[in-house]
Amino acid sequence: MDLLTLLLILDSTIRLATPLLLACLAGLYSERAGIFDIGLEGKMLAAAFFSGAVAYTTGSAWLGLLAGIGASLVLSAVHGIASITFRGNQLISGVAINFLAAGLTVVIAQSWFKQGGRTPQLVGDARFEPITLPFADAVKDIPVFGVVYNELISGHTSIVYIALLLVPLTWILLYRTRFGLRLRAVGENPASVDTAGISVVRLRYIAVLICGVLCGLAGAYLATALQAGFVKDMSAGRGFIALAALIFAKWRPWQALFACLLFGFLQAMALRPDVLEQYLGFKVNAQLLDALPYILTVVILAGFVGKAIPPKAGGEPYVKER
Amino acid sequence: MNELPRWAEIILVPLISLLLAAVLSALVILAIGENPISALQLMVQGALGSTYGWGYTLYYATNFIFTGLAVAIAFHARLFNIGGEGQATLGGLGVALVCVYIPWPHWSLALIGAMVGAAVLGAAWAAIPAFLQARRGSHIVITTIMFNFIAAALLNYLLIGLLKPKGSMEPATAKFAESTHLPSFQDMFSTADNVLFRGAPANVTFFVATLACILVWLLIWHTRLGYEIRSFGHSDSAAKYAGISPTKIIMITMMISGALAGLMAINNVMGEAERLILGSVEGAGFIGIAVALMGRSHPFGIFIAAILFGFLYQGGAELALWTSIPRELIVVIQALVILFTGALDNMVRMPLQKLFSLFKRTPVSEV
Amino acid sequence: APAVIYDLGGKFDKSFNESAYNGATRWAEETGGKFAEVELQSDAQREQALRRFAESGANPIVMAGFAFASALGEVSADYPDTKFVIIDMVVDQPNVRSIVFNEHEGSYLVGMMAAMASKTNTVSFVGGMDIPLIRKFGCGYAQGARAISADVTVIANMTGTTGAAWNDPVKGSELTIAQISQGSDVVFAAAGGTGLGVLQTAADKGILSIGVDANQNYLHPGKVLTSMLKRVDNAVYDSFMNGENVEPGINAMGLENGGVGFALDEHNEALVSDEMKAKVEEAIAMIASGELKVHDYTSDETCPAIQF
Amino acid sequence: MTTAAPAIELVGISKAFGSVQANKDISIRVMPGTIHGIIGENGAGKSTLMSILYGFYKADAGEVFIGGKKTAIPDSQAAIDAGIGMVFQHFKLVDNFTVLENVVLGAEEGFMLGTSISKARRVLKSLSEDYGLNVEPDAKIEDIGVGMQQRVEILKALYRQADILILDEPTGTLTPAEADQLFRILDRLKNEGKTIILITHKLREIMDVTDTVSVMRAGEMTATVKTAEVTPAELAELMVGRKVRLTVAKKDISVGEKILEVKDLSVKDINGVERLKGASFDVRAGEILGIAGVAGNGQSELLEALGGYQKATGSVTYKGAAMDLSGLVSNGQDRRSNGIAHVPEDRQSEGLIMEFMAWENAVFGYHLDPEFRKGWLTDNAAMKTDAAGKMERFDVRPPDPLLKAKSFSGGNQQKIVLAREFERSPDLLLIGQPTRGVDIGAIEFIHQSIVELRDQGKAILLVSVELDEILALSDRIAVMFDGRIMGERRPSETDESELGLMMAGMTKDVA
Ligand SMILES: Nc1ncnc2c1ncn2[C@@H]1O[C@H](COP(=O)(O)OP(=O)(O)OP(=O)(O)O)[C@@H](O)[C@H]1O
Ligand SMILES: Nc1ncnc2c1ncn2[C@@H]1O[C@H](COP(=O)(O)OP(=O)(O)OP(=O)(O)O)[C@@H](O)[C@H]1O
Ligand SMILES: [Mg+2]
Ligand SMILES: [Mg+2]
Repeated sequence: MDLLTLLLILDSTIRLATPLLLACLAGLYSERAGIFDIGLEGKMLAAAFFSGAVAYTTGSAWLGLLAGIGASLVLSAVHGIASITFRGNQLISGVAINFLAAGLTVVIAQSWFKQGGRTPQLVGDARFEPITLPFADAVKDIPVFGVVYNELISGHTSIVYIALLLVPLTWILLYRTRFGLRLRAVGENPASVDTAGISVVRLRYIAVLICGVLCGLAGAYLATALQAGFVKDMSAGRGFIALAALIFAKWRPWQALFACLLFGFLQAMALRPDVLEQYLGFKVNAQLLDALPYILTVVILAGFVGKAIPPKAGGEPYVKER
Repeated sequence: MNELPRWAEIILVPLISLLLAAVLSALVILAIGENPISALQLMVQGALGSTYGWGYTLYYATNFIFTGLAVAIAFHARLFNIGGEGQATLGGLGVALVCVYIPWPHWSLALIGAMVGAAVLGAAWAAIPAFLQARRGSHIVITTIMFNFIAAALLNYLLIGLLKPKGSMEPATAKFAESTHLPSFQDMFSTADNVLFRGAPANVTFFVATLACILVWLLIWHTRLGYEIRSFGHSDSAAKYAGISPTKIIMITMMISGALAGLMAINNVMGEAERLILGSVEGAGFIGIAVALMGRSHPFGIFIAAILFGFLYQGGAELALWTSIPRELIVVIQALVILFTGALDNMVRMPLQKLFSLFKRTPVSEV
Repeated sequence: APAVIYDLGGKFDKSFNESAYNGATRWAEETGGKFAEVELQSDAQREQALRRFAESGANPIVMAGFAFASALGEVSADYPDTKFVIIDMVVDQPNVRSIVFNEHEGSYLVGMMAAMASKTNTVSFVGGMDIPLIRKFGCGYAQGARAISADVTVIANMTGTTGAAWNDPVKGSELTIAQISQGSDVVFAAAGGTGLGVLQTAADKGILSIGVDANQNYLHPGKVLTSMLKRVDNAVYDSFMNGENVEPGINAMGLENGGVGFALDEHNEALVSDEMKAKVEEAIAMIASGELKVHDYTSDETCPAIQF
Repeated sequence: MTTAAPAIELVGISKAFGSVQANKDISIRVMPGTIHGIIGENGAGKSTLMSILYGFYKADAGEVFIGGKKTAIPDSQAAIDAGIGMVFQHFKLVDNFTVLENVVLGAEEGFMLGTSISKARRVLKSLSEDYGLNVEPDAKIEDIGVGMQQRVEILKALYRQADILILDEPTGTLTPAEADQLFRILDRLKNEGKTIILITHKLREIMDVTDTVSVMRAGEMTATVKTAEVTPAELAELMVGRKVRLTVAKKDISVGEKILEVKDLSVKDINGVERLKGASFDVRAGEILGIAGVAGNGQSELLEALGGYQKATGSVTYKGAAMDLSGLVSNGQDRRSNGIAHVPEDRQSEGLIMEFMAWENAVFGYHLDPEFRKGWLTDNAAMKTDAAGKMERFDVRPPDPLLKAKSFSGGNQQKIVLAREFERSPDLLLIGQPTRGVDIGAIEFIHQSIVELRDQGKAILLVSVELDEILALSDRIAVMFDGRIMGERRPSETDESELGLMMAGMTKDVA
């Protein structure tokens, strides 16, 4: 494969992996704290709509981002109330949130913009523009390094860089700070946290809200960076792929990055059947490529490639008094 | 916590949850500048005001009975089957294979054949996640979600390839032969001078679904298998002690669940579309979750809840047709029903428990 | 009263459905009449929508999209007194008028313009759902490009194989980027809502794009070379005008009767050179006269100019 | 000594869980620098009371004074701030964390972990040395034994500089030697001026280590006395509310043929750890073989393997025929149909389905029997009649087959299980912890039923952690330690101290 084609595919991989990564990290915070979240998809979708709508209305991508995070946070709060305060079934709450977002975004979009459930196209400052990193132009003629820097590393929107930075940040937070220790503990054995004098409820709410913020970023990225506006169902199953990546990564940040890049790469390859055919020598079925992340996840879950052990207290409400 | 009386648990809690969902939905309608009262009138008129409306309401309800039963039976074994969508998709494939490739002499035989095809493929699609749960401990919720996507990709592959008649634009099979056409309510109930259920898709499958409710009820509460399923659902450690094999129960329950979800296809694929198109399940697998939660996993409750959701679907379609309220409103209502009856039921139950303990201060038998 | 049913993309898709909507509103403005309309949200609604409109006495009922064919086949016989108009597909029934377009002819024209505008001698095509109808666009486009330059590279990609392919701008955008990397500097999108992503990306990346169905030049002024017009609006307008008297049968709308064409307005004036105009006008004349025959992919599911 | 303020004073504490009144208007004072025992039967409310003091549960009413000062304890943080540490009955440790991480959890200094961990390492080292509590700071909890885990819990409290240490049944899972070591540590802590509350229901421990003792019964505090001024018999009477008689009348009958013969039975758990290591013994018709041992030494695995739902290796012969040890759950059905009954150790999670009604529970395990079947369907009416009869005969109160199992008290729940298993008149009865959490009246009834069955010439394998029970019922006693049978004794030839040694793995007797 020539370098340029490879770079372009990797470039596209990064773009497509970013929303997965943000949602995956979002899920990581929540599930590490013991709150399962299959509502990543819904939160992302809600954030995509509100960021698109507000960015269009105000002309500012940043305000859009805030609105997207806000919308995602509202759904997170619903999930928190259902699964933490009222000790409801976390899976069912997640399902409900996905439907809520799928329905509400269209209903509101239709009544707001009357464009069949989409927002108008975003232009100018209403979108996140790619950032050219320093010296990208200067080094672009240097073989390999320069090209890689210019084509692959430089030229993404700020959210992409935020997402990538979040990986080491999450790692440090999780394994090197007080907060991370408590977060991991509450997902393994909430009673240990409780008897250590820390509020389980507060800790779990914080985790769920962080999850909301990150899903908000993911959604805003879809509508205001990757695309120029919201269209109905634009999350298109990314929340579930993120969930798959989270399992694939065994709930760890660096592995999450690799899983998301892998799934992003698969998506990017699915867009380049020509390249695949050229290098593999046969036509790869498009549906197979679409389904590959899901199949891989099932294989991982089945324990054929390492065992994915979820946080022990995950999915169970913390009940002291029966 | 004090337990609620049975009737309150079965009727009051779901009813209040439903009411909450309805109130919130009304607020949504208000917020988009429409009148909830007239919207409701329109829905009632459109869904229940004519045999035509009923024909659609019951058609949707038939789908939801099947998927609701599917989710419910899995709930009894404490398994959460989110894979109804994929299983019903595969059920559709089963129906299509049976109807396209086998020349049937009469619809009744075709129906039986299609039921077998739908049930077998639906069960097979549930069997893999079930096996992985039973033997490898993979979380069934995640695997069934993944299998929904895989089913969609598989069907997509087949419908643009093997199963698509040449020259067709759509990813769909050919129309099924005339001899496989199921009698619709119109065929069954119309007289020469009084056409009832004109053009509505409700068909004989509705009675199959009703029968399925009765059979599932018998299965759960009047058979040894049902006893074992419930035992396992309440306590897997106790089930093991009693000589009930978890693997067997997980496999059988999920396969029954998948078969029920798959059976939905005789309604929508064989009874209505009379060919298999992509995305024919249309979320019914997920609505089954709402229906099972509403119906408290009891076949009778599911029957009622399915009709309620049938009403919502048909009424919602009417809204979309005659007002500017988009059809997605029913998705919102569905979400709220799932939220309140499934995830926030303690929010409803806790105050009720307080209320009831005010009236009845005698504790449980102190012997 | 007449009624129109839009397909899944919704009436404001800036493309096919919107074109139908424009035709209907033009009729309403001119005649002061009222019409019923509905945007489909799912495949299963097709038959229901048809029946409800027929029951309520709407006549004629116009539906935009090939996917109605099977539902219409069911319904039309039940309402023999109602006239139905289906766009993009042929349904052979006594009360149905089928309007099809010679998209390959319009696509041929924009293919010529693309080849002339291209500096890299590479042009590309992004289709929506991979169906013969869309290949018909792509095939016409490739033929037009080849007519200008025999060695032009034409890249064609389809977005997907399901209805979702009409509404996936992200994928449209990524496909465009991939095509740019392969050298394309003019991209033609025949992909419904997905096309918006294509046009957006083309504008972002500084290459030219070609819109479809409606005039999409205004979306990115100065960056959309032209739009392949498919006068769905005219089809709807005419049907509404004829009212209950629309004539059943097949109606092919091609270059000769203004059914297809290319868009020229203030937004793309600067992009379309006189030479382009001349060549295209010449081709129009030749096609209209039958002197030049553009191959229709759907006629035999092959294309002489490109492999899909 | 001056009249110092009590280290702890609880006044009028009440707490209800739903309809269960776990604590009723309890008051108690504990003086600083003493070890105070709390004794009471299972379910008396001991843990609840201490959990309230530690802020784990919120009391419905009552006040807490620490060092004479009224202190509100809304949560555990408040308790920790007041200098209270607690070692729970079920440890509150994070299994996949290291010892250090568990110790610093909640007591970190500053946002970054690094400094807390290195400080904790130092402190832990010196604490360990001071009190002889050696633990490996970097070991994961899941890799260390219960004894070590308990020391981690104690270190957690000491690290937080607790002056008041509460231990809830600390010896339940310890061997006598480990228990002795624990008591030595407690003694040291006491001498340093710390106040210790020790919950137990073992009279001997109370007598040995405490200065004062409170007795709880059915949620109430029945007495607080100086340990030196009370005899064990008096304590026992206070505990159960009447005189205790722990002897059971047994007929002398001759033992019959070998019913069960176990050779080299071994069981590995899911992690591949061997829990049962080649146990061999036999049980004859007309005798009770008692298996004594500290909980967690392989008894549960033994019962599960014999009950047919745990994979095992070795050989087991029942009435001369080899038993299938593959652990296929269907084995359980075969055993039942061959006359093996099993009363499991844990009625709540194995013996009964709490959400099922009594009649459904009364056929649990025997639900495939033809008598409960009508064609394809179950004969629910027959099951109900059958259940009503059993409940009548076993004096289950209330005798209502339509009540859910969870609404019966512990003793009555156990009677439902016993009725179900005994009424089959099994040839072999496997019975684990028959009287755990059951009050004295029911204990007598249960013991009598077991002996009656033996008198009918049935073989009985009795597993219990209560030495008294083993001594009272068994014809022969086998002691288990670390998955092995340490030896066999006749009750007449042995005593508690010898058995206690064997339970700790110390014996010259080679099995
Ligand atoms: N979290 C809880 N929810 C509901 N009921 C509880 C809870 N904890 C204890 N109970 C009930 O309160 C009563 C007292 O229980 P507690 O655990 O305090 O007894 P205990 O004296 O510590 O017994 P044991 O010796 O078995 O540990 C029991 O009836 C028990 O079932
Ligand atoms: N988990 C529970 N859920 C509901 N009710 C319970 C629960 N546990 C106990 N109860 C109720 O609390 C009451 C007291 O239970 P507990 O087991 O403490 O009884 P007990 O006094 O020890 O009786 P017994 O001597 O028969 O063991 C019972 O009558 C029972 O109805
Ligand atoms: Mg206790
Ligand atoms: Mg008790």
